[in-house]
Amino acid sequence: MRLLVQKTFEAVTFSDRANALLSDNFWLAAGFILLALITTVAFISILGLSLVYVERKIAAHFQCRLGPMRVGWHGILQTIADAIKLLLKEDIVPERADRILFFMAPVLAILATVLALMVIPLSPSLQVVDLNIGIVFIAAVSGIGVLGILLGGWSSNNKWSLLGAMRAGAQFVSYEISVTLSLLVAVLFAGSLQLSEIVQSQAAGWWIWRGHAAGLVAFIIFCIASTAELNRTPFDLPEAESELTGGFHTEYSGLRFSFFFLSEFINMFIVAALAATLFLGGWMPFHIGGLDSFNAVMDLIPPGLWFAGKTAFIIFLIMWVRWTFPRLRVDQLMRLEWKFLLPLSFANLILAACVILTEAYFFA
Amino acid sequence: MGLTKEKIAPAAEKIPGVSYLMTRMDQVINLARSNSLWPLTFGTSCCAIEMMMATGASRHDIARFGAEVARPSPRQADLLIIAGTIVKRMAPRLRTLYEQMAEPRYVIATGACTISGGPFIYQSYTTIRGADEIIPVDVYVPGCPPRPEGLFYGLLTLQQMIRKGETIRQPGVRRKPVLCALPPEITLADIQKEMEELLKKDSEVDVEQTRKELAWPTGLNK
Amino acid sequence: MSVTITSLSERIRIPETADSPLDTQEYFINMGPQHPATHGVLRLMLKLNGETVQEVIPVLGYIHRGIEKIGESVNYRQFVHLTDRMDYLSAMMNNWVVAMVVEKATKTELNDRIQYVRTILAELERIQSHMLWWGVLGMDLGAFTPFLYGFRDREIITDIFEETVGCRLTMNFIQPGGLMADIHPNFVKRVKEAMTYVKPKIDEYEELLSGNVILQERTRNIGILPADEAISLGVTGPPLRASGVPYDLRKVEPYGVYDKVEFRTAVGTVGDCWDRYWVRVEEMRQSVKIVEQLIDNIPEGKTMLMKPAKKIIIPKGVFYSNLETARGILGILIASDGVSDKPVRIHMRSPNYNNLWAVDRISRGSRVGDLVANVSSLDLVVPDIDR
Amino acid sequence: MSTSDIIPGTPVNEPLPQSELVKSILALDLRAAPYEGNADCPAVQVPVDGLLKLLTKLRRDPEFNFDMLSSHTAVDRLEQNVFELVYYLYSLTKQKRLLVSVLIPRDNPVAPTCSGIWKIAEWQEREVYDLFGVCYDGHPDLRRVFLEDDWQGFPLRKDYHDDFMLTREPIES
Repeated sequence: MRLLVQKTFEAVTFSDRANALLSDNFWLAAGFILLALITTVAFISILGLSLVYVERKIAAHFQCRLGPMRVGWHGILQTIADAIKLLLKEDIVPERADRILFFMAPVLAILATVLALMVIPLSPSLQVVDLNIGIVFIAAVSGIGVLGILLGGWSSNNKWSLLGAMRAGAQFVSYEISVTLSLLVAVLFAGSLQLSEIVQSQAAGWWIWRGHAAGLVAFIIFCIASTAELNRTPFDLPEAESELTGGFHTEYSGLRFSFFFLSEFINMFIVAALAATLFLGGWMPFHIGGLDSFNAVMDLIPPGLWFAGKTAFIIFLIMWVRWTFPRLRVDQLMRLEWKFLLPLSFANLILAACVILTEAYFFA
Repeated sequence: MGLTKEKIAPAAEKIPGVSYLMTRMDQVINLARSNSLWPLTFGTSCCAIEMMMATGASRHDIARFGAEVARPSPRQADLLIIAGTIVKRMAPRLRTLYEQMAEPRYVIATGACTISGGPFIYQSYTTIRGADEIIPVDVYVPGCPPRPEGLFYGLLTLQQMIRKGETIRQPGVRRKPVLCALPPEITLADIQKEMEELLKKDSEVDVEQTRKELAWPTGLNK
Repeated sequence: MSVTITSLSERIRIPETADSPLDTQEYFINMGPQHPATHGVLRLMLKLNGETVQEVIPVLGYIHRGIEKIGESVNYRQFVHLTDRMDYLSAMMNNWVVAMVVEKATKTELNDRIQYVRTILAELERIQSHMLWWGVLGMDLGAFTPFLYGFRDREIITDIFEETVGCRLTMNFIQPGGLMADIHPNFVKRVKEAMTYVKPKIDEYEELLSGNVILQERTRNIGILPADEAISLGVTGPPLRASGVPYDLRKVEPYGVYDKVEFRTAVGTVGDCWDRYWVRVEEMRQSVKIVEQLIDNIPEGKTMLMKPAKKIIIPKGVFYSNLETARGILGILIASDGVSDKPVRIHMRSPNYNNLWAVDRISRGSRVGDLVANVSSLDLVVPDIDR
Repeated sequence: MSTSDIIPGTPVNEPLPQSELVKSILALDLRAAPYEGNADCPAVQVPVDGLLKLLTKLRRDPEFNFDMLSSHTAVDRLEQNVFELVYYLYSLTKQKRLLVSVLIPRDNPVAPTCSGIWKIAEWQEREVYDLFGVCYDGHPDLRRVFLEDDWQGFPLRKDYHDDFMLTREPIES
C-alpha cells in the first residue's frame, strides 16, 4: 500500500496516477477518477466565478466606480448569487428553433473548453494528462468551441444570432492560422509538442526574451490573435452589443447562456495559461543561464505561484485592452488578419528557424 | 409561496426536517435572485437618461447592487425597468419583450408617464395611461424623471420583496403592486396590510378579465 | 390627380427571384424598436445583402405622444414643460424657443440679465449634451469606458442645474417673459469651478478616444454627406457644419447675447463621421469659452417681465422662431387666433426629425457596424423625432 | 376676456410693410399674392395649382436661391373649411427667410409634392399626411409615419374624435 501511494504521488499527471492505481486496485482507481472529476468541475466553476468577479471589479475601477459591493465583503459573493440565479432561471427554447442543435451548442462550447484545460501544466505536479502532442491537441479541440457558437447561432432561428455566428466562424477560422503559426515558433524553440517539455526547455530562460525578436513577436501575435478567438473587445464582433443585440447567444437564457458565459471566461484563462506556458516559461521560475545563485533564489518561490502570477498578468492585460479600445469593423478585422498578421507570422516563423539554426539564443 | 415548494410533492413535507430544509433553500434562492437583478437595456424617453445615469455614471453606480450587467437580449434579463412613456404603438412590443423574458422576471416602472401617463394624460391620442395596463408591475418609482437615488430605492424595495417571496406570480395572474417611495414612518408591511384590507376581494386580478371589464377610466374627467 | 397611399408591409416586400439556388437574396432585418444602438425606440428596417446595407427605412412612432395636439389645449406657459420632454438633452433650448416665439409675437423687450442667464444656461446644456453624446458614441463603437467618463463629467453640470433650476433633466426654467426664478447665489461660483474642471476633461477625451487608431479607422471616410445634399435633406446643426457649411444660427441670426461674445464656428471639410465627431468636440471647447466670457458680467435686473397671473394672448397670425440646439435648428410655429390664450396650431420643427433621414443616404453600401457609427454620429434623440 | 387681460406691450394687429423680397416675388408674375394674415417674416400666398411653379422658381433662380426647406406643416382652419399649408423657406447664401402659404379645401385635401425640389420635403409631407390627411400628388412614398398603417382618422384635425382620448375640462377661474 505504501508503495502504491508513493507510486501515485511520483506520477506527474492525473492520468498517470489513475493508471498507477488501476494496475493495482480497480475500485481505488475508480474512486480516484471520481475525485479528479469533482475536483475538475469545482476548479472550473470556481475559476469561472472568480474570473467574472475580477473582470467586473477591474472594469469598475477602470471606470472610476466601485463595482459589486453589497453581497459579501466587497461583493465577493456576487458571482455566486449570479450563478444560483442563472441555474434556476427558466430555460426558454424558441418555438421555431432546431431543438437538438440548440441544446447541443452550449455543451459543445463548454466541452471544448474543458478538453483544452486538460493538458495545461499548472505546476510540475499538477496536470491532468500530459499528451506528447499537447499543442496539436489544444489547436484541435479549441476548434470545437466555434462549432458550438456556429450551431447556437444557426439553430436559434434569429437573424441577429445568425449574423453573429457567421462573424464568429469567419473570425475564428482566420485568426486560428496566426495562433497556430505563433504556437509553432515555441514548438520550434523547444523541439517538442509536449507542453511539459516546452516548460522544461525554458529552464535557462523564457522564450519571450531568449528567442530574440522572434519570441517577442510570436508572443504579441499570439496575444492579438487569441483575443480575437476569445471574441473580446476590440474583436468582439460576434456578440457586438450595439450592433447585433446579443450576437450568437441572443436567444439563450438561464443555464445554457451561463454555459456560453462560463466557457468564454475559461477560454480566457486557457489563452493566458497557454501564453504563459509557451512564452513566459509556465511554472518555471525566472532563470538566467549562468547565474546559479540568482536562479536558486528564484527557485524558492513555488512553481504554482509563478504560473498563477504569469497567467493573472496576461488576464489583466486582456481585460485592460477590453475596457480601453473601441471595436473593429468586420472587414477591418479580416484585413488585419490576412494582410498584416498572417505575413508577419510567416516571416517570424522563418526568423525563428534562423535563430535556431545559428543557435543564437541569449544565454545558451 | 416559494420555488421549492411548488416543485416538490407535498408528500415530502411530512418527512421531518424537509420542510425546514426547503424554507432554508427558498431563502438562499431568493437571496441570490434579489442580489443578481440584471436589467434589460430598455428605455423610451427622458427617464432612460436618468436610468443610464444610475446604471452608468460612476457617482451612482448601480453595480454596487450587482445590477450593472445590462443585457441587451430580453432572454437573459431579469429586470425590466420601464423608463419613459409607453404609447399605443409601443405597447404590443413592450408586452412581447416582457413575454420574452425568462421567469422569474421583475418589472420596475419609473417616472410619471409609466405610472399614470404623466403630463400626457389629456388630449393625447396615443399615450397609454400607465404601463400596468400592459404588463404587471412590481414597483413604481415616482418622479419626472426620478433621480437615480429614487431608482435605487425602487431596486432595494424590489430586493426586499423578492427576499420575502412576494413577487412570484402565476402567469396571467398578478398581485396588486407596491409603491416604492414610502414616507419614512410607513413601512412596507403597513401598506401591504392596508392593501389587503382594501383589496381583499380582488387581491389577485386576472389581467385578461380585468381588461374586458374595465373600459378606459372615464371617471378621470372629473 | 391620383394619390396612392402605401403601407410598410408593401414597402418592405422583396420580389421573389428564385432563378438559381445559389443566388444570394437580400433580406430585411429589424433594428429596434428595442435595440441598444438606436438609443431608445427608433426602429430601422435594414435591407441587407450579407452584411452590406442596401437601404435603411426608419419606422417611427414608438414614442409619438402627440405633443402638438396637447399643445393646442394648453396655454403657452403650460406648453413649456412639454417641450422638456421632447429633446430632453437640450431642455433649456427647447424652453427658450417657446419663450422666444411668444416674446417675438408680443414684442416684449428683455433686459440683459435674462439674456445673459439664458445664454449661459443654454451653453451649459450644450456642453452636457455633447458630453453624453461623446460617451454614447464610444459605447456604440464598442468602447464602454468613455460612456462612463462622459456621464461622470456631465454630473458636474447637472449639479449646477439642480441648484438653480431644481431639476436635473426636465428644466421648465426659461419661461415666456423671463426666467422661472432668479439664479442661485452660488451659481457664478459653481459655474466657474465647473469650467475649470471641464476644460482639461475635454483634452482628456481627445487623448482617450480621438487619437485611437481604431476610432480613426471606424470614423474616417465613413458616412460621407456632401454639403449640397445635406442642405437639400434639411440637415442642420453639427452634421451640416461637418459637411463644410458654416451655418450656425448663433452667428447668422444672433439671439440672446451671442452677438456680444467671441467664439468660432467649428466647420468640417469632408462631412464624414470623423468630422461630425470633431465638430462636436470643438463645440464643447467653444461653449466653455462663451460661458467664461459671460459668467463674470451678469448684470442686475428683474428676471420675470410678464406677470404670471396674466394670460398671455398673442396677436392673430403665424409666428415662427428658431434657435440652435445641440442637435440642430429647432423651430417653432405658432398660429394664433388673437382671442384665446391657446394656440390654434403649434408645430415644432425638430432638428432630429430632419436629420434622421440622412441615415439612409449616408449608410447605403456600408456595413452594419458603419451604420451604428452613422446613427451615433448624427446624435439622434428619439422622443424629439416622434414628439 | 377683458382688455386688462392683455399684457402691456401687446401690439395692435397691423400688417407688416411689404419687404423688398415680397415685392420682387410679386413681380415674377407667378400668381403669388401678398400674405393675407399676419406673419413675422416676408410672406406670400399662392393658389394650389401655382404652388409647384413658384417653389421651383424660388429654388432654382439664383436671385432667390432658397436652398433649404426649413419647415413645412399645415394649419387646420376649421371655420373657413380649409387647410393652410405653410412652407418656411430659407436661403443659406442670402440668409433670407420666406413664408409661402397655400389654402386647400378640407374635403379634398390634395396638394402637389415638392419632394423633387427639396429632398426633406418627402418626409415633412409624410408627417403632414399622417397628422392632417393632406394627400400629396406625385409623392414617391406616401404612407403614415408616426401612426400605424391601419389608424383611423387624422389626429391633428380639429374635428378628430377618439374614444381613447381624454379631454380636460376647463378650470373655471
